[in-house]
Amino acid sequence: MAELTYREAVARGIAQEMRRDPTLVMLGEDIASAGGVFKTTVGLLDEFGPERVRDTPISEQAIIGAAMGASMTGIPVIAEIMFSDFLAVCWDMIANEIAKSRYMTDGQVSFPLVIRTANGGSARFGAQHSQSVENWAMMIPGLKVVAPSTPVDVVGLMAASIRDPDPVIFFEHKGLMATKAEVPDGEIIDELGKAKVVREGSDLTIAALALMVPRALEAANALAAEGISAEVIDIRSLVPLDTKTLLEAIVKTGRFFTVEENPRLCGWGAELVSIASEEAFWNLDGPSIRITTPHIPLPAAAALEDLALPSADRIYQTVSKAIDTRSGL
Amino acid sequence: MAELTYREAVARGIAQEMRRDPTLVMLGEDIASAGGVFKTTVGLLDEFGPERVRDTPISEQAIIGAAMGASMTGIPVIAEIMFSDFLAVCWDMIANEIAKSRYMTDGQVSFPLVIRTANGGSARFGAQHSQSVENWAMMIPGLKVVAPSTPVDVVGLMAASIRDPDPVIFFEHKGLMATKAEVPDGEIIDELGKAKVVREGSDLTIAALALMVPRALEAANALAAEGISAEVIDIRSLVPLDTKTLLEAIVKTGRFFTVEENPRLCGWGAELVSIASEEAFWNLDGPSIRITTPHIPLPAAAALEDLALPSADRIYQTVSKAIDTRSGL
Amino acid sequence: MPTDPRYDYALREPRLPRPVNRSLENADIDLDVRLGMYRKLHELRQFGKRAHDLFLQNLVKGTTHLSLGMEAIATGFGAAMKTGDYTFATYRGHAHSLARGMDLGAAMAELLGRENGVLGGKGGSMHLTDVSKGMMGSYAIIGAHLCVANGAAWSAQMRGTDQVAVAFFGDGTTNIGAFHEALNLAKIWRLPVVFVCENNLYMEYTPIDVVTAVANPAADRARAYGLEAILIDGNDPDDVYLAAQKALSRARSGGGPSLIEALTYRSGGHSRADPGKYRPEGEVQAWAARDPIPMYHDRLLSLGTPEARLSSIERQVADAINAATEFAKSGREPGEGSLLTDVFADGGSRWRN
Amino acid sequence: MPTDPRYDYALREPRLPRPVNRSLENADIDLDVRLGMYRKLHELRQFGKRAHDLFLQNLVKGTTHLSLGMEAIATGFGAAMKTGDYTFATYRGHAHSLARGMDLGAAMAELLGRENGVLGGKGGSMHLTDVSKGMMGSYAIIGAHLCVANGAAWSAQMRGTDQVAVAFFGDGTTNIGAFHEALNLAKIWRLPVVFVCENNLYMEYTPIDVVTAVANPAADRARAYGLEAILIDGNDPDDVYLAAQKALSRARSGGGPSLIEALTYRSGGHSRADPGKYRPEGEVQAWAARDPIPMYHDRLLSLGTPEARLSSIERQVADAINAATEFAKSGREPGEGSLLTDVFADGGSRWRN
Ligand SMILES: Cc1ncc(C[n+]2csc(CCOP(=O)(O)OP(=O)(O)O)c2C)c(N)n1
Ligand SMILES: Cc1ncc(C[n+]2csc(CCOP(=O)(O)OP(=O)(O)O)c2C)c(N)n1
Ligand SMILES: [Mg+2]
Ligand SMILES: [Mg+2]
Repeated sequence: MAELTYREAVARGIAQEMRRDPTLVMLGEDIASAGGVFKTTVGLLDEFGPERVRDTPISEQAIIGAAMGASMTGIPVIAEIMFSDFLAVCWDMIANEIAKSRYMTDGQVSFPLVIRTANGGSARFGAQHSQSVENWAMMIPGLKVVAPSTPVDVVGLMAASIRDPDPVIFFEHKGLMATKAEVPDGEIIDELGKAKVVREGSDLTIAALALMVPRALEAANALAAEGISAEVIDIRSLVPLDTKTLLEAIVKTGRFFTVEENPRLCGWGAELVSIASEEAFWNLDGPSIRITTPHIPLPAAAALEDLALPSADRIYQTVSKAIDTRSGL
Repeated sequence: MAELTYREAVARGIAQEMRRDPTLVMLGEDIASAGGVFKTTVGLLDEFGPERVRDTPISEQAIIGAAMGASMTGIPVIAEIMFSDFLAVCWDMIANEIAKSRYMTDGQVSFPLVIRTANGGSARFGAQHSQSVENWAMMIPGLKVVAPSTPVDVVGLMAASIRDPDPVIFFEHKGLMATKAEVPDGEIIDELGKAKVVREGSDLTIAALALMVPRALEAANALAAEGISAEVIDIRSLVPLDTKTLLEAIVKTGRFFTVEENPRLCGWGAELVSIASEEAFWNLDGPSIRITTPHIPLPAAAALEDLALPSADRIYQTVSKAIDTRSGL
Repeated sequence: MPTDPRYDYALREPRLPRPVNRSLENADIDLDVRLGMYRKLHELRQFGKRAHDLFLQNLVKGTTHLSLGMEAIATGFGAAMKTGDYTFATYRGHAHSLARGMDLGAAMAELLGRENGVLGGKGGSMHLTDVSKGMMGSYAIIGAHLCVANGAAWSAQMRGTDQVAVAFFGDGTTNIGAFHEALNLAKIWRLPVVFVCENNLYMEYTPIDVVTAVANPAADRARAYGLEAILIDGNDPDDVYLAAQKALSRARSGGGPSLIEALTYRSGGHSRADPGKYRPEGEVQAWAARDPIPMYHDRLLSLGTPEARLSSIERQVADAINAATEFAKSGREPGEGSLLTDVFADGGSRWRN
Repeated sequence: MPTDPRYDYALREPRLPRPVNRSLENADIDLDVRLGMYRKLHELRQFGKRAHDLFLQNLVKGTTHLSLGMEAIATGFGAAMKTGDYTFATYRGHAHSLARGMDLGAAMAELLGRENGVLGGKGGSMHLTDVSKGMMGSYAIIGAHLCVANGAAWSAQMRGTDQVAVAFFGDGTTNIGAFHEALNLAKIWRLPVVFVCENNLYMEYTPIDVVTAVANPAADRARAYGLEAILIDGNDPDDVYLAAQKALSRARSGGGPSLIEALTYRSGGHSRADPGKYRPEGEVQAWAARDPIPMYHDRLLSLGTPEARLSSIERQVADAINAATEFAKSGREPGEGSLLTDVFADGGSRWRN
């Protein structure tokens, strides 16, 4: 057992897998000698050497293309895209090539690769370095999508993503990098497609992801103080999606809330709410409500960014108002 | 009054606006001399000349960048991206630059530009030339998103999009190019953000877009034959979204269905259903149901593509089964 | 009507082919290799013509991009490449697929969207792939596959094999960003990859020089990546074969990437029923006179091959094409059974539990 | 620990600056212009240092990218550009913003995220923009703004003005696709645009030569776009000024684009608190000895300017920086009032009715 930060957990998860599989390689900008701009790859060059941990030019299409070509010919790859906003510069490679080629070729090729990227806001980096874009990836058939919220999950889901034979977009949250937790020694391997009930509750269900998980938990505590019992689910993996855990909770509690950091339109919260609305309609006791960043680019100033992202307080206020009004709780 | 095809309507709408505004220019691949690969820009080079109708290299980032830079300095622009799938190669320019720069600069710049693109399936072009990606655009704050289904709407919404001071992504559907309708003579100007009730009904509401509109109408006719009265709404504009028309219909009919051509996850149907679920919950008489392309890349073979895209028959079957089971209609 | 050749491309001066380089007759190429190339030229030509016929019969739906007139490039490279080497092609990939040995019937059936197609009908004309033959895919969005070819080359380098990746692409592709990124990375990592620009003078309907800052879109840019400028006659199988051999062996021996520009011309339109009206008078004819097939036929004759031997090859190819067509037509339409398969490596497409 | 200079960049040979070109002393540049540049150098330097201090005091949040040591480029171009010309910069855009006349206080307040910032706090350090001054934005994702600069130049061309667009970017930016697309389009459309590569030898923490196929990442690629290779001393305001004048007047007179590579060095880290440990021993020091400010100070002295005149400029700048800092600190934090404004041109962000 050792206390690890979220950022250290990234390197730990990668190192675990690079030790296991001597063919696994990494590439990205400033990941080798510098250990990554978020210091998530510190120590990997030293341990695994320059052939397996490679610095690249600022050529995101070339990075992802190299990952694609290598993985389809027998070399599993971890590619880093420094900020998730930059997925846009190589979106064709990801959405049109990697995601579709297995299907188009009737299963002739596989892409055992992980694209890791720093996602999300709260760092005051402004509109082009703060987006939550996990819904961009979720939209695209053929991609798996993972976004851990704790150091232990980072290690275990990193391992699961690397071992998965399909392309996984792995979102590391900038706002969680410095968070710490005890992480067990030895190999940790988690499973994709399993949500976690991080707080049991009976009155309502809140589904959250990444940085929104601690905020939802904080809101749930505040609600508990008023006698409202919220179940909080850390989704962890958007594709595959653990609809079973979600629907069970929704059926049990009768009310459903989602907390999304992405801007409102076509976020994963809409997908979850639409699933609830179709499959648990007769169990719902009131409207399902999405708490999201408004549909705006993210502002840079601390004061504005704090207003934009869902806060524990906003979650608390929204839920308690909704529960009050009409649910008949 | 003249009968026009959908593709001719595109050129007509553009020509109407280029006549009105002598500063308006166009650029794209093979749009000038060749009149576009979908023949949607035929005649424009002849009428407006090579300075205003420009062929470009295969450089989508340069195309969209040029549109951005010109529009922010006083020249309104229509840029063509040949297939909507290719938005992915210039997604950074669209999602990160054009969509965000007005907000980031506190309103210092505006982007009076239209990005036109051929969207959607049914042409047997395979996974990289058939996508419906209107949800990609809807996700991004700062973009307006339009997708007409008839020649008249093409002309009027094209004019409205060009006159709009904000960036509009204008989706022309490949599967509708050859469809014909009478189009009134003279200037036609429509309005963004207005859905159209294309069929009145009382039992349920079906919201559809582009190629799915005629299919929804066909399904509604089949339902009518069984005494089920479906209201059909052509959304036309995803941003701004006419939630008023949608919610009125949902409240009136008590049941809600969406027909999406995009693959299932995080489609605009999820957004609409989540709005219904939050704002019309107490008026819903049964589950809201999304009819979508499955979450797969589109196959090329005619037989497979026809299975993948929502058909009139699938819409009819899904609705009639849902209405049957439990709604208490 | 604009009558300015700058915009009305049909009014421009035609761009003419190079004359045949007679000295290639004496090149050090085995007769067997040459006869193999002759057969392949015919196979690619007959396949392309048949695909066109089937398109006009509405049996090939969607679209199809043929290499008629351009077959010498796929042929020369196909002959020079070794089993295990990787081919990455564009939507105009039929010739490259067949050059690596893709089954004619399975290829034809794919164009027809049949279950017995090489992709079960899922990919279609623009995505022919046969990994078992080293044909790593046909990519329909411009640029990407140059980057993917790098990856395959990198993989070969890491695995310590002597495989080489070859990416074929058009002149128009040299103006997209991915081209630039791919070339730079290949050079700095000294990857065993060969980039082959098939300069057929047009990006779809627009002459390449109208949209390109340099005269030779690939060769004039080689030095920007620390590479040698290589310009070859893409209508001469021997010239292609020799250039391919050189570049492949450089790559195999750790010498890194090459960029080759092969000048050629497509005798038909860009795709489907494009009549190619944007081409100036005389241009198509001039290039038809430099068609690789009669030229190579003459070369083989002048090297002493009997006419009978050549015509027997032609007949064999014609039979094979007919058989392939029958095989394709006999295939069933794919159905529900394959719609939802092979999105993911578990064989399915489930995104939820 | 790897001790191989190929991977442990701090172990490499340092890359040294060029010696001062003494002949530039005699260049035909007005003394007024030179004194203006001297003032601007100081302004940019003092602003950068103050921003750094405020960052360490946690008053600037997020990140900040300074141009310390690189000020001669913004200065030389700022002096040569005319009102109405367009500047497009990167996240490292403070110097370029001030060089075009952005208000010091409004710039500083933006770094502090205050309501009185030039962007009301919405954009932050990486997005400084002042359209009223021709400063058309700072772009934080590599590559895009070269394409956007083309658009502004195209617009000037269409409107028949003599405006020129200038895009500044780093050495690392030459390896991204958008660079390639922008240069090609600029050339074929003969756009009035100047591309200025500030080669400070590093892309973040990686030496540029490790990831680039040619020695001079911009100059060695100019010919791939039919352009002249231009390599200048980016630490010498006079050299920059002269190159800028030439490129601007070529653009204004319809001669089309230029690509200029200016050699320079950032004396600090890439951003925030980066200590720059990846730089070999002696390199920072060697470049410090070629710092543009003392060099230009000496040049002005040797041209006969009295020391008192120079020190009075320095004092004026120091006062202005202090005033700007006070102005910035006095600003309020922005609030709800501006959160939802100016997504769309109607001033709001409504996506529904
Ligand atoms: C990114 C992208 N933009 C545009 C297209 C549409 N398109 C298909 S082929 C083609 C022309 C390609 O020209 P070239 O590279 O010379 O190849 P050729 O077809 O001549 O073999 C274009 C523009 C595309 N497929 N991808
Ligand atoms: C597309 C993209 N990839 C990566 C980054 C992260 N990044 C920011 S600055 C930088 C280095 C840029 O180097 P250079 O172009 O030399 O400019 P400099 O910072 O030295 O001025 C990188 C990689 C980015 N902003 N955009
Ligand atoms: Mg071509
Ligand atoms: Mg640099």
